Amino acid sequence: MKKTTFFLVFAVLFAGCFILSHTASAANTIKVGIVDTFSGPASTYTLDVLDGFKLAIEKINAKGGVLGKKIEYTTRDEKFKPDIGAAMAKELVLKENVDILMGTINSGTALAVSEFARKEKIPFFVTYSKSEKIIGEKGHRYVFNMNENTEMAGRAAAVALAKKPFVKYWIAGDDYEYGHAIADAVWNNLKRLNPKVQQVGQSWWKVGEPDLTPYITQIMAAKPDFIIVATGGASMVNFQKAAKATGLSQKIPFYQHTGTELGTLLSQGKDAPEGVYGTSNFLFYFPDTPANKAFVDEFQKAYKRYPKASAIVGYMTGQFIAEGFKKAGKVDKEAFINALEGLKIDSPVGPLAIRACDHQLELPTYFGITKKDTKYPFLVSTENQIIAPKDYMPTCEEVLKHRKK
Amino acid sequence: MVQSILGGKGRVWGYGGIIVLILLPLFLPRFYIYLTSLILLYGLFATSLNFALGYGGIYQFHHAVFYGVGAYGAALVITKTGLSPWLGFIVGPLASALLSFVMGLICIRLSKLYFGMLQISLGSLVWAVIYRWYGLTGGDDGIHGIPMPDIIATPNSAYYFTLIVTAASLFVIHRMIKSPFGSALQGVRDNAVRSEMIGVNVKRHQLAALVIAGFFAGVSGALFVVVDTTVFPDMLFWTFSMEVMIMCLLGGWFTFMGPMLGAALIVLLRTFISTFTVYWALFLGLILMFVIFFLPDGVLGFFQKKMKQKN
Amino acid sequence: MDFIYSFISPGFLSQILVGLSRTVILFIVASGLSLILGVLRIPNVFHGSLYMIGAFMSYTISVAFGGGDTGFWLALIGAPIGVALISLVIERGLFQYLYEREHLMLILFTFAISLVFGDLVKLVWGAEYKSVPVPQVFQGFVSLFGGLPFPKYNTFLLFMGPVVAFALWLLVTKTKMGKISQAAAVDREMVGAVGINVSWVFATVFVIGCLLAGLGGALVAPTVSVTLGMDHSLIMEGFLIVIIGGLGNIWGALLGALIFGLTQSLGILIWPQFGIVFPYCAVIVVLLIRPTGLLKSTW
Amino acid sequence: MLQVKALTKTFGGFKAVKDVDLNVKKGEIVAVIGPNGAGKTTLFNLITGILKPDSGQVFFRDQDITGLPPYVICKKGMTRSFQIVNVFQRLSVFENVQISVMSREGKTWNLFTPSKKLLIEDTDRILDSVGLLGKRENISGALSHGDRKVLEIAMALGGNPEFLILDEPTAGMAPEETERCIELIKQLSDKMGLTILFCEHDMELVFSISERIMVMVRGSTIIQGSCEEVRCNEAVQDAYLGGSDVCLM
Repeated sequence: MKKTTFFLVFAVLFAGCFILSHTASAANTIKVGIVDTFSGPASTYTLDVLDGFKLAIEKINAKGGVLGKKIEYTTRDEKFKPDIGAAMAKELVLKENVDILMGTINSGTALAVSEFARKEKIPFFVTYSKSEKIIGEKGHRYVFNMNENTEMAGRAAAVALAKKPFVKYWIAGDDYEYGHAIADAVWNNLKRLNPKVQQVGQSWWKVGEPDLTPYITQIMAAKPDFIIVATGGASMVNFQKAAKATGLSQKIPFYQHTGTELGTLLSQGKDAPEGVYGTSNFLFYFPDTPANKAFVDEFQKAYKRYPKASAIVGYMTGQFIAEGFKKAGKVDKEAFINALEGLKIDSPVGPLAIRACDHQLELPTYFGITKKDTKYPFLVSTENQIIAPKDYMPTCEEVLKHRKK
Repeated sequence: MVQSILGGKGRVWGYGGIIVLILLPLFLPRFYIYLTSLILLYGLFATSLNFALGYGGIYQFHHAVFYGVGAYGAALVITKTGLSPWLGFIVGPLASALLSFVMGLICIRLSKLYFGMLQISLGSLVWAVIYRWYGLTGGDDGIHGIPMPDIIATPNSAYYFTLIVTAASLFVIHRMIKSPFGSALQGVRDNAVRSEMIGVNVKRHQLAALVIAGFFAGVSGALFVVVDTTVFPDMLFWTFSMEVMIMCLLGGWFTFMGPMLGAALIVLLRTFISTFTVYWALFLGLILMFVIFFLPDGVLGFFQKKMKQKN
Repeated sequence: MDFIYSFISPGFLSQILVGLSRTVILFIVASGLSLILGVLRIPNVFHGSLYMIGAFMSYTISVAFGGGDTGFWLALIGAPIGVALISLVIERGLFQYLYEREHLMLILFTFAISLVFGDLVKLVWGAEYKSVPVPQVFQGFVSLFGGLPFPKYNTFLLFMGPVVAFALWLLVTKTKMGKISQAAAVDREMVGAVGINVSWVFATVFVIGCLLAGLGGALVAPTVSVTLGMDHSLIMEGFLIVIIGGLGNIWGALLGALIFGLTQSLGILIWPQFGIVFPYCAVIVVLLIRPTGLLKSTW
Repeated sequence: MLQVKALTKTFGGFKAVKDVDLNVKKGEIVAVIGPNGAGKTTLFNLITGILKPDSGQVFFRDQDITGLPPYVICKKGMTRSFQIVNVFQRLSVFENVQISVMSREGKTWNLFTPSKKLLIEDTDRILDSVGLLGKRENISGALSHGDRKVLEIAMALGGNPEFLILDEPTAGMAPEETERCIELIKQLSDKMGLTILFCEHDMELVFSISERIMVMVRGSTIIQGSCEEVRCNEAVQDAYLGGSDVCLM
């Protein structure tokens, strides 16, 4: 008898699967499937991507959508695990029939999903992973990178740092792909632009290392002129806190990509160290243009907080999806991709385009230094210097030579 | 005796199940074929763990290492050498078995929790090597788009390949459990001192069990490469080992098909809970707590017990 | 050359001090873990979650009192107590029915709780990074030999380590509670037989162990960004420390934490790129030489 | 057959066994008696290789077996049962004994032949000889205490030993079960010609079946000799039997 019960349980489970699978959507929408890490330390960035994206498509849908269709989205939390992320992307495409994939902050997942997108010919917008492999070595027709990658960030920083008088450099960072990639990109380009610089040492700590003081005292003992700090996520803050506590920030200047960004500075309040060099691709207070202001106001109204750099990535992705379909004139993935190549839109940070050759978004970088500001309960980036895409983006040839034939 | 496959009519159920699985691609949409492939290979992975854990009583805490090494072994042979991918599917599991042997040699003299902990630290070192050996393993990004031989490149053929390999592996594992070696191993699990006293070399049997478990974990890792064409260092992270233990526990770790059932439950739960909430880990945790509390023998173990009481 | 230089540099001593302050956090967390392991035989995987919750609570309390010095001190007391209350609920509600289960079950059960806590923390505190300000007294740094800076807060940590160790020593050896729990660790039937309510002894030990996790979280909060996921990195280290020290031995936890903290900070000095592998190698070496840990295990 | 010379074992300062000598000849039944904590079980553990002695030697059939691992000693023809029931809880009675038989036959490395086809007769014969054949398919964890104790002996017999060590074979048994057990031990000695070394608290049992007795107190041997010698020894009476009348019985 119990066997029957057992069988019934299974039958119900499978029936459940079927019912769920056949509730697939009505055809009158454009469906976007978002796979991203919505938990753990990364979610502080990814939730802004999501909210930025929501803001953009709500605006579009309020005006009647694109080509008479509304844009819909559905999210999956991959918990920073590529195998789960890949399975979820498959589920979104094969079961939910999404037209477009979007995500993720995890490079491993982004690359896995990108591979799947290539096979399935589904456009995939990479929203906060910074691996240069996405459009480089592993690039293909269906993948688009919507934010800066490590090579771009490194070049932008190198452009600004090459003009500084520092000679003896120390390199430190999180010991994972992103850390090394950022550090290498900054250092190689800096060396190219300013052959006088020399490296006096390196230190790497494991991702999630809570207390960075031992590394900092070791660096201070070596007395370099400048430190390139290649950290990501929570260790951005950990490093700044340790730098403040040890007085490093007053003695030796250092650079962190996104070090001047709200995501890093917000939680520290007024306690963040001043004088940190950093690059960022979006600052809600700079440049002080009407477009930027309008976006920030909308975002603040909707979510009661200031947008971080990741918010703009989500927002622009929404804009590009809408504009792409508008230009294509029909809901056809190939036409959509053709339309996106070279497409220019007016974004909060000015006019932006997706480069046709490698599907990389061309966006400006702001180089600045942290400082207290009476207007805000946290530090802001000052002495901002705009580094335009043409000054720092790797050329098409440089990117495409990585791709396998 | 631990009942083999669902009690006395096990064989009928087994054949029935295999026929259903063979026919599945005829009526299931592609996504479910993919999902079933995943369930099969996770199930094989969990069964291999259960061979050491449920039948051998060895606290194999970091089994994912062997799964990952099998996958990386296959992936590296395919991408870095010009050799046949089929060779990769053999090299991967063999590499796992070898690693399992070496780690087993080091750990085997410790018992229970100490064994598990030393294994976790050694496994973490293997993980660290794969995680940071960028040149070879691609670091934390992993290796993607591993080319497969044409014959197993489509979802359906990958599914059939997984099905055949899984079924064959399960058959072999089942055979081993029912063999004198399997009996002796279960004796060791229930009482190591007693086993020694009737002339069984406990450590050597445990070591052999570890190597076998490692080998089949490697097989399932290689299958993952077939199904997903990617590998990541996360496959070797300790939390994944925990998840696999959960599969064994959920299904019933003193039953043969329990781990497979557990794998199916976990994969299905994860897939369908995550479609309506991002808090799927929360639900998974709650379900797990429930199972440990009320069904300590797992779902299958529970039903088997009920069945036995009926008879 | 670099190698020799690094040893004679003044950095060496300051590196040891910094390593010691890391040791303090590790010790406080690991001693709680060890206490629970020794007496209750529970390998408590959600100990890391409690540490994380301690840090988040300390943030909440500190913000509630204006983020100043009072906030910090209240948080230092309040957060561990909050964590202790949570653990009391869990122990009375769940664990007291599970003591007889196999270790494996308990590990997986605690792992399940850690999954639940991971998501609950996100539900309660959100995904934003949190930061607890360092109190006024401990801001800045003191200069050591050769002018190398040492954060003042770390000196506070160095002070807290011995305080906690001493308190634990008192608790374990001088109180009736401690003696009973020591006896229960060795032979729980016997203690039950002489008419002591073992159940409540266990509950108390569990709560004290968890309180230590919360204290660790509250102490570490001002030096790091308080984020989701800070539990994962810690719990593994905690377990390894307990293992090399000897299961259930609090002094073993101290020794293990020392080895862990020092090999790490000195490893950085010797070989910066691979500083992080030193503690793991230390664990393997210790276990190869002394398979059941350095000090006597209560198991 | 078995010679123990000056065996000593210390646990953290406590001398559990000190300078114990023991001689067992082929075919004998020898009992070791002594109060709780006298070191009887420790002695057995030392002889069978579960513990390694600090000093002293153990000879079995004139071979030095000191410090050899238990499974090697077992292969040499010496095996034992345990005081606390030590059976394979989750396996059936049949399987418990079968493993023992398979181990003797060196079959435990056979990975592919199904166990259920192997050594059935041998196993059944042993089960029959101890009277457990009727409970062959029962899960051993669910047996009565007495049955489990008997199963212990059956498992030991699976190794086809010449020398059997029994650690309190009747402890915790009901009177009629004890009866059965005594019969069994006598049979093992008479019919199968086994040499048996055992320890026991039940004096009735000890004096009824053993040929020689060794008395241990606090880790040392007080006396070794025939039943009468032991019974009349004053030291034994003081330490253990507690009354001089016993001698006259």
